[in-house]
Amino acid sequence: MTGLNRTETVDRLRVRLGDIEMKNPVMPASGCFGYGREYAQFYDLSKLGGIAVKATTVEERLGNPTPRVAETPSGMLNSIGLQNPGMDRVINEELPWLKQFDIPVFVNIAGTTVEDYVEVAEKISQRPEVAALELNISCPNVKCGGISFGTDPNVAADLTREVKRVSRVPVFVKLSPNVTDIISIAEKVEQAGADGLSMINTLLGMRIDLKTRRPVLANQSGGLSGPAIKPVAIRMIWEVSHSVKIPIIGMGGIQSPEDVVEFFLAGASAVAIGTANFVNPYICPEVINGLPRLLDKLGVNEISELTGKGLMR
Amino acid sequence: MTGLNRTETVDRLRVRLGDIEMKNPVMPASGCFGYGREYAQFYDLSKLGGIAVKATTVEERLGNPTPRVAETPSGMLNSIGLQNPGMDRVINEELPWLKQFDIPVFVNIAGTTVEDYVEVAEKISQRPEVAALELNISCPNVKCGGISFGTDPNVAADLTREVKRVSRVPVFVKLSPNVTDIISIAEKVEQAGADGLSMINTLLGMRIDLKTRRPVLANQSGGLSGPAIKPVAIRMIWEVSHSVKIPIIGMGGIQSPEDVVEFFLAGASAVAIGTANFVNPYICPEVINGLPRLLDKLGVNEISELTGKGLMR
Amino acid sequence: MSDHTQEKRAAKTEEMTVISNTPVADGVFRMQLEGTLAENMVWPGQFVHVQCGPGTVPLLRRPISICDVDDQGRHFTMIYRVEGEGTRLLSQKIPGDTVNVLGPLGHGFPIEHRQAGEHVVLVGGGVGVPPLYYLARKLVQKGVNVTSIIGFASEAQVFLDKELSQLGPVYVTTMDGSAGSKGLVTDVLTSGEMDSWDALYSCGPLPMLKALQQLYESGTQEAYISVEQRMGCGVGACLACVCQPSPDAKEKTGRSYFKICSDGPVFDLREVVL
Amino acid sequence: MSDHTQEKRAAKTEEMTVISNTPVADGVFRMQLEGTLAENMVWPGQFVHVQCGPGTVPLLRRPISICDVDDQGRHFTMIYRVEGEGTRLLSQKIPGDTVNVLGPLGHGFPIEHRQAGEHVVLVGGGVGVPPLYYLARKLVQKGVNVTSIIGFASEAQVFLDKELSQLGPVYVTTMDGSAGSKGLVTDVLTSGEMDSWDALYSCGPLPMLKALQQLYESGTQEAYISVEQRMGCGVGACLACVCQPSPDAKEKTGRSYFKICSDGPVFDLREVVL
Ligand SMILES: Cc1cc2nc3c(=O)[nH]c(=O)nc-3n(C[C@H](O)[C@H](O)[C@H](O)COP(=O)(O)OP(=O)(O)OC[C@H]3O[C@@H](n4cnc5c(N)ncnc54)[C@H](O)[C@@H]3O)c2cc1C
Ligand SMILES: Cc1cc2nc3c(=O)[nH]c(=O)nc-3n(C[C@H](O)[C@H](O)[C@H](O)COP(=O)(O)OP(=O)(O)OC[C@H]3O[C@@H](n4cnc5c(N)ncnc54)[C@H](O)[C@@H]3O)c2cc1C
Ligand SMILES: Cc1cc2nc3c(=O)[nH]c(=O)nc-3n(C[C@H](O)[C@H](O)[C@H](O)COP(=O)(O)O)c2cc1C
Ligand SMILES: Cc1cc2nc3c(=O)[nH]c(=O)nc-3n(C[C@H](O)[C@H](O)[C@H](O)COP(=O)(O)O)c2cc1C
Ligand code: FES
Ligand code: FES
Repeated sequence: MTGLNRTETVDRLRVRLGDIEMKNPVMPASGCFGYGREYAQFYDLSKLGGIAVKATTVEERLGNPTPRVAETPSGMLNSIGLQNPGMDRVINEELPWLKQFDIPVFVNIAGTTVEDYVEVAEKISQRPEVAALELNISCPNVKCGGISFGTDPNVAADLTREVKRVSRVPVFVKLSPNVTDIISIAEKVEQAGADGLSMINTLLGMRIDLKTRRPVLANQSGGLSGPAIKPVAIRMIWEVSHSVKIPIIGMGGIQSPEDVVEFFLAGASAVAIGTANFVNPYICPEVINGLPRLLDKLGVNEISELTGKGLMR
Repeated sequence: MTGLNRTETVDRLRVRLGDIEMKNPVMPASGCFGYGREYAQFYDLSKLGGIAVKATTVEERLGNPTPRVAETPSGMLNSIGLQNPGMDRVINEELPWLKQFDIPVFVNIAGTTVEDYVEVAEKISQRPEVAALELNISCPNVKCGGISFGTDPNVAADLTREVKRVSRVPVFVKLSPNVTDIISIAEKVEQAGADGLSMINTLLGMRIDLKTRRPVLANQSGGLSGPAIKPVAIRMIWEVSHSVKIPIIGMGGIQSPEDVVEFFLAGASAVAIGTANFVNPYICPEVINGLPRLLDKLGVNEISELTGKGLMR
Repeated sequence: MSDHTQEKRAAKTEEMTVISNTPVADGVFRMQLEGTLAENMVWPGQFVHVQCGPGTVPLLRRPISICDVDDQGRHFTMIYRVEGEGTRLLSQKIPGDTVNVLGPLGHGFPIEHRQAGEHVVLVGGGVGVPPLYYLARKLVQKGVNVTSIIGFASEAQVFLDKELSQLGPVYVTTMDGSAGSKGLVTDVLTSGEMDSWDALYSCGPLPMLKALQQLYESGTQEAYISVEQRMGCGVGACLACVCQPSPDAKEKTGRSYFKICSDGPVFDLREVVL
Repeated sequence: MSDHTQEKRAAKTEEMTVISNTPVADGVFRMQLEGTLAENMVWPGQFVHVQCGPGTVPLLRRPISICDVDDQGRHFTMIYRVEGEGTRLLSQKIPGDTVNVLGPLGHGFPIEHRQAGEHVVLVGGGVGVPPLYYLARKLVQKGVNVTSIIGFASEAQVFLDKELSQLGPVYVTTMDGSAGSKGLVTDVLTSGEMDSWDALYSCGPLPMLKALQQLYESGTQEAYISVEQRMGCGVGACLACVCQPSPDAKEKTGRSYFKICSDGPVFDLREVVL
């Protein structure tokens, strides 16, 4: 390839999420890539369009008991919980290391009270390495009887507003799919100032072992991810993208360049790949490398042209 | 096998759904088996534990435009709509034919207003061939802006109450999984007099064709069924069975005797098989025939012992 | 949905054994499968519903037409184009592998009323050509004269032309003129070079069937078309594959819809709205 | 998580070719795989993460221990029991098929500090025995004397006993006494018939590891165990496979958890809470 062609290839994949520029639309999804160190042994992380790191909380969390994963048809369940070393260690040990790759870092933040979220958001968003916060609203809200922040439009909007107030970087709200009406949650969150949306988080699922008669996961139920949930993600992104103006990072079962384009047509402006990293540690660069050829096949010059270009029937 | 053994085998699979006796726990799911005629060419339908027939409405319905099905990883989408010949022809042409098999017939009923449902329920439930009604509450409620009856606990409960008022047979309410809180819907519906629950109906999903850039389904989105949704079904049945006392017919991706037992442990008292009929027209009798051996392996005498015997971890 | 009665033998499932599976054109494969099911495949125009992989991906079966059956009814042939995941998996099968087949399904081409000496035109496009081959063989066995008009995108896609030419005259058309005459199958029909015919049987892509309808709908010549639609069950139970009857057919049959898998795939040309 | 440094070569993925795949005991298979990855498998006790099928069912890889590597580093062996869908699919592979392997992964048994003439006991149970074979070979190469104690359910499940006996004395135990002595591997350890040893290395089911911990935790003898847990990524990114450090280890390492896939699977016996 000549230098000229190479530049063109790079440009074709460039996307913008509001003020955030990404040289390609593919990043690993939160919780599926640690803080990047493990996958750095397989390839140069600067190839990525961005990186979403594991949910970060005020204090260290040890997560749920094991077993924490189970296999389902074309999917997996996880009940990792919010295990992470706490924001101070993330700030001191992980973020500086990530700086070398010069890619936008999305820090997924979590908590059990609004105050928790605000504290993490304030502190993390001051770090120069951080491009955006990803607000994980699927967490149980201890002040509301443990019901997830993400299931009530007003609760989700209030949380968004408070976090926006303190954040120095754009805030993407990561929506839970386990809701009756994702559109109204998205709309409220947009009104509350969210700069973008990430969707979808995992569906709630469960498996029971026939021999022990107990749930396979020690936590009983867990989050369903992987190709099995892709049609649900596509439907929700399609619906939401027709109702909000803020950009959407799409995720849920992506494992090929074709999947990426399907998410773009549904309304995504960038994508995240989760579970597929476990199947193929090279999946992110492979998908990125495969995109230009697919765009050629589809007669499309720049991938950003495809966002929301799915047509009604 | 001696006659004696055969009798024992039959008894081992017997289940009760309230007053309804089934000689085994397996029936085809509504919409996946027509009114039985097509599958009668493959085997004797009297082998089934029961049969759930396609949604029936007051008038004939022609359903949605085609294409109506799409493939997804370990699942499928359908947007058949409520196509059916209307209650009068069901009563005159289909139910009398089903009588010969002497198995409980569950008539799935649907409508767009409470009055619709009541009219179908009243008329259908008078037929001696009908063992129970299965109330499909996933339909859009035209009087409430098209939002499905199944997404609001009170709307679902009101509908249940009205249908119960006129029905001469037990009423099973078929719950939609596309809700934030399925427990409260189940509880309300139980309080409103439901004799049982069927769960789960399909998850809402979508696929987009990369070439045409349009949804694969003419109706844009459709219902996701098949193995992909099994973990969601197990989770919901587990949750609901810990909150209600009425029996549950479990469904969602069942394709083996092992799946049946998993649904029982989660809380089901019988099961329905949908999508798997399309893959293997003999799936229902094959699963039924495979159950005794599995029970042996698990050291269980009667399958009914397993309902709700999943243990907490 | 034709009035003509025809022998329709029982459908069942069978793990059939692959005898051969070889490319016959660009991206198009011919697979021969052995098993007892073949002896039930007596009616040309029927199809089989094929499980392409062992697990749940792909989940659904794929409908493929019966292209030929040997005279002893021991094996049958299907010809398929690699479109997506299902047909891709099929193309990887090697002799000795098994494929789970459900069939024979549907109503085929009505031919029991055909008389020796009649002239029949078969009009096929792309992977719509395969069922016409078995049809041609059956017609020739009855002493019917058969002319085939088969269209493809370009030369690399052409197949079954030689086999059909052993049964009667064959006109090949390609979109780019790289083989046969340039143009569409309907160009041949309207060119005037065709002898007059007693009946037309067709299978091919929707635009081709629509063009045929436009040509002949208002006339009275006997004509049948085989229609495609995405399918679920393939046996008439799920209502995935419905199509609309023409006003006439609606009145005549009292039917508000047809199921392509079980009422079709073959319909009278004037019977369905495409 | 041992203090000992050991050569750990890079992990990557490779489509490796099946050289052989044959049963070695009831429901247990030995598979030999060829590819360049083998030359990185220099540390006994590491594992590979194996894709068992081509599609998305099963979705996740399966962790399997490295049982042996040929001296040229051209192929390696794994021995696995058919448990569920993944291992069932593996068992159907035939020579010439490929298997996508990710590895070598994890921290193996620390042996670089072992001295010639030392006496080491290897304690294995069921499909925990395989990694001990490669370990035994490496130890014997260093001049270390190796005694193996391996336990199985019954005679039909016994494997690797002959291979291990070429490297040193082997005690076989079975639960039902159908082969070797009746009882558990720990019975042999506590029977008094064992010579004194300098270190113990073990891999096997959780109850076995727990019994070993109970026997030796309070002592000072060098002992290592290889621990199993359900895994996601296998490389330390997803936190599926965590286990808790013992209070001592927590203090010493400052770690609040270990990842079995990347900190282990081999740990100091006194380092983890089982
Ligand atoms: C009655 C009938 C007979 C057919 N006979 C032949 C034949 O002889 N040779 C041949 O090559 N093709 C034939 N087809 C088309 C063939 O069924 C599709 O090409 C095939 O299903 C594509 O599957 P896939 O997994 O490769 O593609 P994908 O696009 O991945 O399939 C996705 C889904 O769409 C369905 N689908 C895609 N295209 C079609 C289509 N054109 N018609 C129906 N369903 C479709 C598939 O069955 C599957 O459910 C026939 C179709 C019908 C309805
Ligand atoms: C480090 C390590 C090394 C291992 N080495 C061997 C070996 O050399 N030989 C051997 O036979 N087995 C070994 N195992 C166990 C082996 O991984 C499981 O038997 C296998 O994953 C079962 O997969 P399945 O699809 O057949 O069973 P299923 O029960 O269908 O698997 C379902 C899911 O559970 C996981 N799982 C089930 N059992 C286990 C288990 N015991 N440990 C971890 N995950 C499990 C699977 O990986 C899969 O994700 C090892 C496990 C670990 C963690
Ligand atoms: C093991 C695992 C851990 C995850 N942890 C988080 C998390 O900490 N925060 C979060 O917002 N999402 C988390 N997710 C959800 C993913 O980021 C993603 O939304 C989801 O898995 C769907 O994408 P996929 O199908 O590509 O995996 C996790 C998913 C998995 C499988
Ligand atoms: C083609 C199709 C048609 C269906 N039609 C109906 C229907 O009319 N009424 C209803 O309550 N459920 C209907 N369902 C849902 C099924 O009864 C069942 O709840 C669902 O498919 C989950 O089971 P499965 O995964 O075994 O298919 C339909 C499902 C399919 C696939
Ligand atoms: S495919 Fe099911 S009715 Fe035709
Ligand atoms: S399996 Fe992912 S961290 Fe160990």
